[in-house]
Amino acid sequence: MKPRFALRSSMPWWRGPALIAAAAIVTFLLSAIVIRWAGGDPISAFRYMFISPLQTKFGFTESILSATPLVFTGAAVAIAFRAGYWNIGAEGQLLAGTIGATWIGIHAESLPAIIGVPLILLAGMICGALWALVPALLRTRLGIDEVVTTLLLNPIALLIISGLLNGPWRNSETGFPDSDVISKSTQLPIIWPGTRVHLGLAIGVVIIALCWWYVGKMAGGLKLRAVGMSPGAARIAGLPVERTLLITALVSGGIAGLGGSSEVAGVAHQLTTGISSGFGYTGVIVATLAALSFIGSLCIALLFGVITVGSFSASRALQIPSTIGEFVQSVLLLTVVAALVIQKYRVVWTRGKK
Amino acid sequence: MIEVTQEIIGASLRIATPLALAALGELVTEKSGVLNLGVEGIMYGSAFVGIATAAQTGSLTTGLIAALVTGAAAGLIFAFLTVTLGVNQHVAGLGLTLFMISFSNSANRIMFTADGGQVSVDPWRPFNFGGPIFSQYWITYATFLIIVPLTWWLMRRSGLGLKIRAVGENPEAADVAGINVTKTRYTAILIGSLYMAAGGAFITLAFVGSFTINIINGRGWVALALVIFGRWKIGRLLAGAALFSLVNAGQLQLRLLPSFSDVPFEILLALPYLAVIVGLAVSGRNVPYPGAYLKPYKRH
Amino acid sequence: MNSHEGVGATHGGTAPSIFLRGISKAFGETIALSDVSLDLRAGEVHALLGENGAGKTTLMKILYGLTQPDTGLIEADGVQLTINSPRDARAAGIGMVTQHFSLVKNMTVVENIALASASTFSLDLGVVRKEIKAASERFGLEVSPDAVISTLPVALQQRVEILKALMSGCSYLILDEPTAVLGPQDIDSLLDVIKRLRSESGIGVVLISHKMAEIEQVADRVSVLRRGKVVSSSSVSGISTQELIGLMMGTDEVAVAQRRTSKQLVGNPILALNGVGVNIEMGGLSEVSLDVHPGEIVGIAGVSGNGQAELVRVLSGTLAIDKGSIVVEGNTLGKNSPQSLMRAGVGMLGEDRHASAVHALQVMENLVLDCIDSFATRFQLKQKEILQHCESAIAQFEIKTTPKQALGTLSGGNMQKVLLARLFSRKPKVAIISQPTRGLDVMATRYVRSLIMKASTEGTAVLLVSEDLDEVLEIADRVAVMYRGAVIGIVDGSTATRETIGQLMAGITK
Amino acid sequence: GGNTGSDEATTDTAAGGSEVLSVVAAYSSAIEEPWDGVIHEALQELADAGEITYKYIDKIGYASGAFERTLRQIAEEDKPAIIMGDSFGNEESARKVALDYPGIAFVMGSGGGPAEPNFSVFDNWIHEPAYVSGVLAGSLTKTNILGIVGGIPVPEVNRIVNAFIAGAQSVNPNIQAKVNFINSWFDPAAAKEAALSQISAGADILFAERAGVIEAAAEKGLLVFGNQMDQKAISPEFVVTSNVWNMRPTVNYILDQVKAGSYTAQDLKDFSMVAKGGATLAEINTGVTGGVPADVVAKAQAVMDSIKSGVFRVDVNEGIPAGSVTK
Ligand SMILES: Nc1ncnc2c1ncn2[C@@H]1O[C@H](COP(=O)(O)OP(=O)(O)OP(=O)(O)O)[C@@H](O)[C@H]1O
Ligand SMILES: Nc1ncnc2c1ncn2[C@@H]1O[C@H](COP(=O)(O)OP(=O)(O)OP(=O)(O)O)[C@@H](O)[C@H]1O
Ligand SMILES: [Mg+2]
Ligand SMILES: [Mg+2]
Repeated sequence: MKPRFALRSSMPWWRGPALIAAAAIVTFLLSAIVIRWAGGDPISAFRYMFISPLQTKFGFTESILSATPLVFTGAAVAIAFRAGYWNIGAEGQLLAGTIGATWIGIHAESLPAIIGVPLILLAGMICGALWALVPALLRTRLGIDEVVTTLLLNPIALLIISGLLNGPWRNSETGFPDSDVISKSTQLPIIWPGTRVHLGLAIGVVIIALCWWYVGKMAGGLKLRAVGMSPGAARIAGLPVERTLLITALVSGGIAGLGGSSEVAGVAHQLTTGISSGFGYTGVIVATLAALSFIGSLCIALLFGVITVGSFSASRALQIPSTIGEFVQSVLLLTVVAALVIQKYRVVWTRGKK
Repeated sequence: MIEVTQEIIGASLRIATPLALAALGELVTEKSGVLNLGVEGIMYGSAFVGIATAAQTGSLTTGLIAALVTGAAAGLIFAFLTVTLGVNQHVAGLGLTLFMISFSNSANRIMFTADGGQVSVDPWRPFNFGGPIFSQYWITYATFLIIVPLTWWLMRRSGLGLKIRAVGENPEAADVAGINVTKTRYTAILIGSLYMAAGGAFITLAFVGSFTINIINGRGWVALALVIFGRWKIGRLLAGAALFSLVNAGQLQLRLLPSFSDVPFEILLALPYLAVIVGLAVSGRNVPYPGAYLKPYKRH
Repeated sequence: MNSHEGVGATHGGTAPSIFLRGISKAFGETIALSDVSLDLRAGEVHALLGENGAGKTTLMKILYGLTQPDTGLIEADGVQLTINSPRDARAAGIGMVTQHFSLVKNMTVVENIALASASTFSLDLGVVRKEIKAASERFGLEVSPDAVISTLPVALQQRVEILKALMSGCSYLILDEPTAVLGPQDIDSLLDVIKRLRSESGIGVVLISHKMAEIEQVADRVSVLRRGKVVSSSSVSGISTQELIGLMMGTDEVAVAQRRTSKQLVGNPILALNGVGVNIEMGGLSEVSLDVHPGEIVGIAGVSGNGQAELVRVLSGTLAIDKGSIVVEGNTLGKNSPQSLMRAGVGMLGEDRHASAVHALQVMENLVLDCIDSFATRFQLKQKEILQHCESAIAQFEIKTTPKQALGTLSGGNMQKVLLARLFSRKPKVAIISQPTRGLDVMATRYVRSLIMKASTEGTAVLLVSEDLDEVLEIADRVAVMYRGAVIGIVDGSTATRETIGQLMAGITK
Repeated sequence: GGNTGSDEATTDTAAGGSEVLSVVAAYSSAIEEPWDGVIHEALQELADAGEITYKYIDKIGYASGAFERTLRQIAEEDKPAIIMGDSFGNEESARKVALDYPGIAFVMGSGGGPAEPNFSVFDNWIHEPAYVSGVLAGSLTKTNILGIVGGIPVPEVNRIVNAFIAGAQSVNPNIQAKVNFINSWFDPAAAKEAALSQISAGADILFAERAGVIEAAAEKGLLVFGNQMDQKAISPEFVVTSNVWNMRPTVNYILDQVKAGSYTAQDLKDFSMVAKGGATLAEINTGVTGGVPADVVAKAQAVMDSIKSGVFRVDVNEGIPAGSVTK
């Protein structure tokens, strides 16, 4: 007897949740081994990771704060992928955005906030789009694959930050390679008093809504989807394939760059080389896990925010290595995507060869 | 001048070794139509397990075997997810990378560094056959003298290679021809993962002799880029690896020259990446992706 | 089951060699096959007939191990076969040439054929090359072993497919719509090959086709599938074409296209090609001059590979011209880009419907793909209008679909109707239509042809490129024959015959 | 794991006397990174000896305000007497949190100054032993070329590297120093490759600011100087000595202050310098291949003594060293 996967024709409503639960159990069992090995208690570790961030206002707002950059990169990746433009460079574009934002932030001493805030956002967006421009032109003009170019521009963006921080933007007070704190007038206002949740989140949600509207409801979005699904057929239907790709790439870069602004102006208030903990790469996971849906990306980003906050709590409370939090995340990621696929199939046992 | 040139060539062979291994592994995998973004993680996990085992057993060979077994295990997980289940390859690959790195870092902490230690071994030493160019580790020799031609033979001249290319281009056609698509893709992923594992193990067991977090530091991503740069051709891939490594070795020497010593070092560090992008822009357009790239195959 | 003879009964002394018994298969909600039984015999050509979506391909995929049946079994010479994969089928002596070829496009002929037999390590292409030579001679299927598949014309690709199957030593060969993609000459030679395989090598052939003439020409027996059931199985000599069509369609009414009398050409041509030349490596166009008047259907005939494809590409704007000019409504186009042609009112139906269809998008979205902006405000698509537009198109063109269904899930005929609806609803001044009925069943074919005629009656100028000579003769007002990249002659459609056109196609001018 | 002492034990911060204080450390980087590793080691030793309870969290990073969140959680939930850590790159948030919890002593590795009422700063001021290492290196080199591989050119790295070069040039004005940065705290392969390039450019003595360099020296049979911790164990034949940072004086001082209830914000720099034992030169390893001549050892000892006694002050130079430095 050999197992074979066959597409199931109907799906009982409980299968999805049941399989997700199974994924959670597998994750728990696997993680429990490592957590035990590190001397921690698996059950409380899980409580810290997944439940306690949602139990307090502090935990919750910190979770959405952590999710904020992922909202931007998730949207940036999703819109590019929807158009069939494989932008693996959201990381670099976000970093470019932080550069633009910082430049405004440290030079805009005497502006009123009403000008300073839009300016710093705009600067990040423009820089992100510019960072996306070269790979996009190479792709649309010369047919050069964007995966390599966007990917390799990521470390270069980080090196530019490093160069700026070791050079002209070195902290004038400490001499440490992090920039001066940006001027108050360019810092994003807090939108939830008493917490650190800032305007960046609201902008991220608006971006998600705009993307959702544009891609799903507007003429340009239909063109974008057609180009992404079948560029050949789109070209035959007279759609401007190259222009669509170019514009989408720039929009994607701009959104990622805006995410950079949001980080600099919203939380960090200064530029450091560690400003992004791989938000661009995580954005790829966020968007693909959400099957490139925007609303889905928003939810997944929030989930990632919760887990990020939770795993630090678990690590601190139980004195287990903080990397175990990442370990649990990775196992959960793999088991959940497996479960989502498995639920579509049923296993059929077939007779083997005689 | 000649000496410096020789030094640069010698250094680039070293730098290129893990890159070439990982990139060749990725090439074999991608030729079967599967993108393995787990390359960074497989290198990382193998580098760790390799040295951890070598340190515990006192045998570098055992360490290498453990590294390869780790690579194979990771490859199997990845193959199960992407080939058997048909999970999105981007997610599975990135997830695998996260998994391998976080596991290695956790294990490293628990086993070695929690109280200030570090795992290290007396690594393999380079042979010295005269001159900097020929002073290389056995893995480097094995890579360029055995693995490269072997891989070329595998892909161009063996039945398995033909099958791998066929399932990567048109799995339906391969299936109709009686080829077991699943088995072929598993095989390609496994071979690829073993190469990646060897690349990771090279760094800890031969080149450095110790493990610190971040040991791979993005070399897997570079390997990934080299495959596309090489347009899935071994010759071009090696040319890309050579370009990257030569510029890398060259920039190290460049900074030491008095006339370059005030150039911000970041510019020099960015050169290898720029070189690959420029190389691509000058030479490569319309990338011939394998026909079934990223597409799971399932019969009805 | 309304079979003319009991399944499993002996027939003319030849023992039936493969039985399919009680095969059922459902895809989700769709029941593709229900309780189908069929018998195949060595040395016999068995034709399978049925509308699009009747289940022919599914049945054969099951026999070849590409699809697993839900129930049913397969027997050979009284022994039950387990066919879980093509590998099993090949071992049982069954070979198949699939409807959409199963060749690895950027590999060579030898590599493709070696695939089937390759073991892990040894791969001696030299040996395979020799075997190909031998087999080519034996079966009369000439191919050059080192050509890359994608550079071969369709007929040759098909030859490779057949060779591949034969070289695996099959005694049964399934051909799924092999003639759909071929021009008349190639069809004739394929039918010859089939006859030889049957009589000289004793191979049992399953031939799926929508063309009655072919079936009458080569088949020994014919089975008709309708909506997943075998409704008839009999010897070809014992049943008439009309009967077959009746069986296929059931009670459905069959629209028959009425041949029009060629009309007088009035006014100026709406589309004119003046000495258009294209230089490309292979083929190209030389000095093509042609005009089409409003309300006229100009057919382009020719042996495939004589410039028809290039002509279509020129008129779709994807191949730049090097010489000459294109004039639409008296205005010379500066550059033949897709946009400029569309703006001038030239519409297209490409030869490969799958290449023009965005499979994952809905039918209604595909229907407006070429005029999205006119269905949108600044801020959003006018969903209601698109839906109305789609519904009226579905009604007007009799498309079996709902507006929100993904286009990729439609049958070939319905997909083609959607694309025609998209083309005609823009009211193009000129419609370039290429291979419109390829792979469609009898009814869909007739319907599509009547649509084209209707459009032309309403004033659209149609340039019809088709490899199906009957189609051209049936509906074209004038027929232009292409030979080596040039228009070698133009004849009047009402007086043209297969013979006159055949001569031109062979390059013979009086 | 680093779980020591009673889990939930919280100590009344205001109390004095000899009772056990609780310390929680928050490290931006990982404890595998030597800078944080030194602090961790000192606290772990004290915890093992039962003098404090100690918890830590590392690899917090610099992104999305994680550091501020962690500090607040520590302050709210663990309520320790002392929070230690490194606030480089997280300066603004660390200071903000400290202001909100005046009852807790915030003792942070920082490039800035102390802040009232409770924010003290420290740093690794091991430029003095680095200078002495330089003296040794300058005396031992035959090619007059020294190779130095650093991680990221932050001030604390720069001043060590610059002091090493200055020490070497003080005994040998012909010294040429070759300096590479790998722009990462961890990439031993890159560091080793950089060191090898320096060796090929003539360097015969190396300074291993980062991991990977000692390995290069060992492979080529050259002498090498370690950093942060005594790194002799990695390669006893080739590591001459190491510039050692010792956090115990700093920690002891803080513990005393807190216990005595007299803690105030201050710059703890002095406790990480030679005079107070916070910076030392590891015992000179005369057993290295080729040995270290007695007069060279004596010379180094003399410089060390004059630093200790305050007679000699090593200049602090935090500029980024060029790739090739000559006098
Ligand atoms: N993979 C599939 N998934 C879902 N439905 C399918 C699939 N393949 C076939 N079907 C359905 O099964 C039925 C039979 O299809 P099949 O391809 O066998 O028809 P056919 O007779 O070969 O048609 P044609 O003449 O167009 O080639 C159709 O209704 C079709 O919608
Ligand atoms: N994955 C699928 N999901 C749903 N239906 C499918 C799928 N694949 C095929 N089908 C159905 O199978 C039927 C037959 O498929 P087939 O490829 O034979 O198309 P066709 O009607 O012959 O058209 P064409 O000749 O243009 O390919 C179609 O009606 C289509 O609806
Ligand atoms: Mg079919
Ligand atoms: Mg069909």
